[in-house]
Amino acid sequence: MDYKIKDIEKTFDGAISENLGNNEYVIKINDMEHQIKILKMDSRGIEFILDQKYHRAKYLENSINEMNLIIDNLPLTLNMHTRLDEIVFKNSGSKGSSDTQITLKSQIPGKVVSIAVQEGDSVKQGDLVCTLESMKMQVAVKAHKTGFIKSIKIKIGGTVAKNDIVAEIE
Amino acid sequence: MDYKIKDIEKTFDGAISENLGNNEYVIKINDMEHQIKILKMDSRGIEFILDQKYHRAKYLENSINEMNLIIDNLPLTLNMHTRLDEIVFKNSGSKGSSDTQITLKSQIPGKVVSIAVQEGDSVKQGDLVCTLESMKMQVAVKAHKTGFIKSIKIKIGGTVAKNDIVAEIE
Amino acid sequence: MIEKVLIANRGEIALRVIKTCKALGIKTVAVYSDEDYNSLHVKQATEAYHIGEAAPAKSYLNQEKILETILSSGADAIHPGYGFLSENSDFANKCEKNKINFIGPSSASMELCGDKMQCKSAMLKAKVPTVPGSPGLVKNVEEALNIANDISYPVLLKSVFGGGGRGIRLVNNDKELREGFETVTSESISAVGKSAIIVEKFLQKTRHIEYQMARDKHGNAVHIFERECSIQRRNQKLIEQTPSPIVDQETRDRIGELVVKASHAVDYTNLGTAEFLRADNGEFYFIEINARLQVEHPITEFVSGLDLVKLQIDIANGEPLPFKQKDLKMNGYAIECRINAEDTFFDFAPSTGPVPDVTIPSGPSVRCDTYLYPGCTVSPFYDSLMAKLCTWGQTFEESRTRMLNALNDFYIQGVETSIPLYKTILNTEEYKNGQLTTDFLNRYGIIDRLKEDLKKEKIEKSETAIAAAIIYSEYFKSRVQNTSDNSSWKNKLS
Amino acid sequence: MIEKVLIANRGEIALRVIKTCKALGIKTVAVYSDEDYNSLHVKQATEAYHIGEAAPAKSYLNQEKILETILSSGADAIHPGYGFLSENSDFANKCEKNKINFIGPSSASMELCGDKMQCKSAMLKAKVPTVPGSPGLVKNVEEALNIANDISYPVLLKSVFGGGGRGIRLVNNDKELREGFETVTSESISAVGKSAIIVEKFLQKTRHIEYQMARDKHGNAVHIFERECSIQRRNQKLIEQTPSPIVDQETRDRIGELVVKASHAVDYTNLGTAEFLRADNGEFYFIEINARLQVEHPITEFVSGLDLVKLQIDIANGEPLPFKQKDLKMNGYAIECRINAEDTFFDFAPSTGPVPDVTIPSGPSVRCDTYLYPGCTVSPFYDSLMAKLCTWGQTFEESRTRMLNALNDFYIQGVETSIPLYKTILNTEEYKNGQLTTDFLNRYGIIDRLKEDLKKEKIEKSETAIAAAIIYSEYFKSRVQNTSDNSSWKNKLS
Repeated sequence: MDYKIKDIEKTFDGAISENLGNNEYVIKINDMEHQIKILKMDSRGIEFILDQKYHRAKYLENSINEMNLIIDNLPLTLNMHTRLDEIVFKNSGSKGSSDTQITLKSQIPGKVVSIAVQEGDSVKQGDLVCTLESMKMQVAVKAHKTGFIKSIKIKIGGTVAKNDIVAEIE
Repeated sequence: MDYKIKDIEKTFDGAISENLGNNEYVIKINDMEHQIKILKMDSRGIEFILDQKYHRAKYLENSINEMNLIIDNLPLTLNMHTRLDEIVFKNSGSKGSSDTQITLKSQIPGKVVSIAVQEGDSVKQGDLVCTLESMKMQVAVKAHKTGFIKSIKIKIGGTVAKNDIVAEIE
Repeated sequence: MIEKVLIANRGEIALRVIKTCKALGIKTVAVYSDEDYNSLHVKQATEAYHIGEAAPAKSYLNQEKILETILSSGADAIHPGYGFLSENSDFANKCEKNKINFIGPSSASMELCGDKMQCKSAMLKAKVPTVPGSPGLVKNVEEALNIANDISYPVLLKSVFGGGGRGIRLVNNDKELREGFETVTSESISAVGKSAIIVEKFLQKTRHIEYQMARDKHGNAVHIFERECSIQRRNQKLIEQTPSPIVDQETRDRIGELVVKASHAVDYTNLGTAEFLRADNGEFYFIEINARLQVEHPITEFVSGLDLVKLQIDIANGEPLPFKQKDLKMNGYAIECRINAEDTFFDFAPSTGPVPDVTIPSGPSVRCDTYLYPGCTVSPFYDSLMAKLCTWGQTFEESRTRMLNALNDFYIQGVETSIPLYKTILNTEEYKNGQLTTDFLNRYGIIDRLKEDLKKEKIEKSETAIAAAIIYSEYFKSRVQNTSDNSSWKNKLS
Repeated sequence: MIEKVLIANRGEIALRVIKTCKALGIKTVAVYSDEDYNSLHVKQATEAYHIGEAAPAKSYLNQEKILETILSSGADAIHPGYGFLSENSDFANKCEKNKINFIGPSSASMELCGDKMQCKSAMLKAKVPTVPGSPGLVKNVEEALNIANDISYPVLLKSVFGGGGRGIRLVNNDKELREGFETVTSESISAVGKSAIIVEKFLQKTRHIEYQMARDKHGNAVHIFERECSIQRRNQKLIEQTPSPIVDQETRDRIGELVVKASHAVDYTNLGTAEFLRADNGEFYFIEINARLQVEHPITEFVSGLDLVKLQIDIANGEPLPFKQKDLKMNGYAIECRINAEDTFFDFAPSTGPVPDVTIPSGPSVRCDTYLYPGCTVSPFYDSLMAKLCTWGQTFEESRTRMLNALNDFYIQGVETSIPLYKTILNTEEYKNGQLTTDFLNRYGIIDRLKEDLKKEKIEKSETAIAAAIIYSEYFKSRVQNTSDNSSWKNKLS
């Protein structure tokens, strides 16, 4: 995945390259290998030892392509291409479901941040239906097929569980 | 309600005597009135101003008749007669339900600490069926009628929601 | 003897006063506004009384309500802290009338100190040098010209009704003075309907140096050394230190004697501060007396070993000063950084809101006076000072490096702070060499250097940030993906 | 010059060393066991290396692993802290062989200090008084009788292989000595297969007074005043203070000179402590040298203004002491309370487990060195010292009241602590008057007084507790009741 840090020019390419077990991983950043040990992790932050040095990161409000972090005590903004929305899309009913399935389900639990359609609207497969916030990430839920919105089962500010029906598309 | 503090002789009688609104109450302890303002409260503790003096209390593990508190920085154990189990019992189906109702429901959400009966056991109204832990309090769930245990719907360590069926008594 | 003190303040200074009172066995009464229910001063005082709405005028400045609370709580004394009612001579007078021991100077002395013109003439009488200029208001432009030529250009023309940069003009010669006189007059008239102008020598490359003074009710006075407070923004102090890098023992004693004279000249009692401008030629000019405990008193406590709040209470109790000037010895070096909730890059605009997480620095010879705790809120209703971070060292370098460490350890989530600015300042050669002036920030282009430093820090942390982002993305994906999906991330992070 | 230090320790002392290194720009290498992944010393060091399992023998005492880590991390020096390997002369020797700068005395000097018999004879040679008794092992009961009569009864018979109260006997006359000699011999033989007995004068009502000493690699030595550490339990210090209430300047200088002699006698380098027993008649007897930084060093830092860890590093770098004896001036009064995780009422048994919440005291002249943070764990694998709480004051009374306040503010949830005990001790007249002895706790019935104090505190807090319980019960009931049920509580609490 590609990363860019706001205010500095360089871009970074990074990924996990090996799982050593016991919460230890090898990650590769711009072809350099680093060892990382995760001490503690949840959706709000992470504590880890990177190449023998302890760090903590807090995750603030993030969207799919922008991440706001506090690294140790320093706030940073990262831009990245995660393709997370594609993964969500792929899992939202577009895959494995026949074209006759009308329910669009949420693949993540989250809070409804915005709804992009109204009942009666016609949508194409891949169109944005709503945006959910989960673990401080904003994630788009996209139409799993082309049709029109028969009903919307969510409201702004409400929460949805995994597999809850977001809308019906006919 | 009567209270006794471990290691000191005196007993105390205390109750709320007036709600002044805005999170302020008048409480009576041994016939003396005190004004209390609640600043913050949840199941783990409370912060309040009592007669113009700030205090915080933490609630540790409690049972119906024993409460372990940390008042400011001082740990204390209180014994009391809360009759909480009676309230729970009254609300567990014994009241307003016809004798033909077989389901015994939980009136509180909680974790199942122990189960006192087995399927097939005969029970009298008021017999202990199981003990739940909720908000650090242990609460007895008692048979709402006399009969035999047709089925038990809970298991030790599991959680029950309010109105979940605990057992069926026929 | 004072037994119960009402503290008519909030924030860190209320906590500071509570701390000493507790150690002395004196009961404390806190007051609080709607905004401060969950503030630490409410929690730590012996008693706490609600006094009104968030706006200071409706609570911390509400004289009647505060007097009423003193009487109903049974407090026998009041500590005003700084700001709010601390230099309000009307309020001090009301306390006197109600036989409440006001921990500070008498209302008469406070009034005299508050009137800059009267105070200046009292100083001139006592032979304490003030900034050269007209002894009082100038009647006309001719008088202004005479004085300007006497004290030599550049000079400032100031309307006594001005303030905040308005009704003030820098002039370099007779021609500019004639023009400026008219402008200042008309600006002042258009703003407040009247004009009254004074002429003052314009001092360049000045330092702000002040002296802690203490005078008891029996007329004994001492100074407790100087503090250099030259590093400022918009005439507000940011970093203070003691000793000043340019004050040697001879100067300390010489100006200190003037300070004692100044305290006599206004019949000052209790603790106060005499402020001076020090010109580049080494001359000291008295500017004003702050008739209260100063924000920056902890650095004086560090080098004197004194508890200045205790000293205030002792003096208020009528006790004589427990030491003479010669007993006071300066020990080591201390620095204070005022940790403000403000955005350095947005003209120091206040930054307020909830503070979900805080780490307060500590360690040998580190002191942090603060109202912050995890979960607290920085209110927009009150001033932006969140914490006073002070360090001491046997040498200046020791206090400086301790301060840098403490600044690095200080973490305040949720609001912008002046911490990064101070790290940049403390690392400059100019600061290390003691080249301090009141225009330090502009003179040395500090804001630009701060930007560079922050960029450098981001570059240093970039790999760590990328690592954290990678782990987060994988973790997030692992939550989003179907459990039936056998993607590669699963083998990586599970 | 030392540029990177591995700290072969954990807990508060590792943090203490990191703090100074950071200020000096020296990189730090932390080591940690399985038990310490989430410890603060791991988080604050420049680098951190895992060295093994929780048991000290498998990690912090694992010499090979630590040496390996020094070499692989590129550290050029090691700071041993206290405990663990700090007084292990074999390990110090290995460091020397590997050209690693061991921040402490040479292995040879450490070995000499560690051998009590050899150390004692070195002191006798240097005319430093030791506890009267046999100059070495006694050959038989007759020699013991002669010595006992020389130094006069009561005396102690001690097996040099004993320890922890075993192989030691107090005897009051010839008859008891004859009996005791046999018992100690047989106890020792049954325990370790051999016996070697010394005779020592038994001192009553003794105080434990120690001196901080510093000696550089060029043979310059000073003492940095005394610390009185008489308040102990099971021969372990609980509360320390400086100055000692019974040491005047003449005594300080006189014993201080002996300390300097003692440091020369064992060719000591770096910082160490010379421990003395002070008998009720005013005589001081050397007992041993602690060849390391002491737990209680912060109180010496408070009154001397020195950073003792910095001084250790400077000496290790071969620098000469930067001051002479006459330059050292004692300033004020300092107290340390060792905050242990232990149950006072259960024979001081360790109390371990998770600490969900902590409030660490702070304030003017309060210093708290601790590894605690909310969410940390007190491990059963290591010693019970959680924090060193120190206060300073211009007077003893000021340091004492500051300590009481700090103890009141200190909140540690989840484990039993020695905090209540210290509050009781600091409030006794005996402590206030400086009537300190090593048997202070028993002599003055402190545990019973503590029980009374706790009962009093419970009575004071009882109404508050009842109020909290009432609110909780109502809150709980409101959650349990059916929403349709219109009970009275609803109007009360909703």
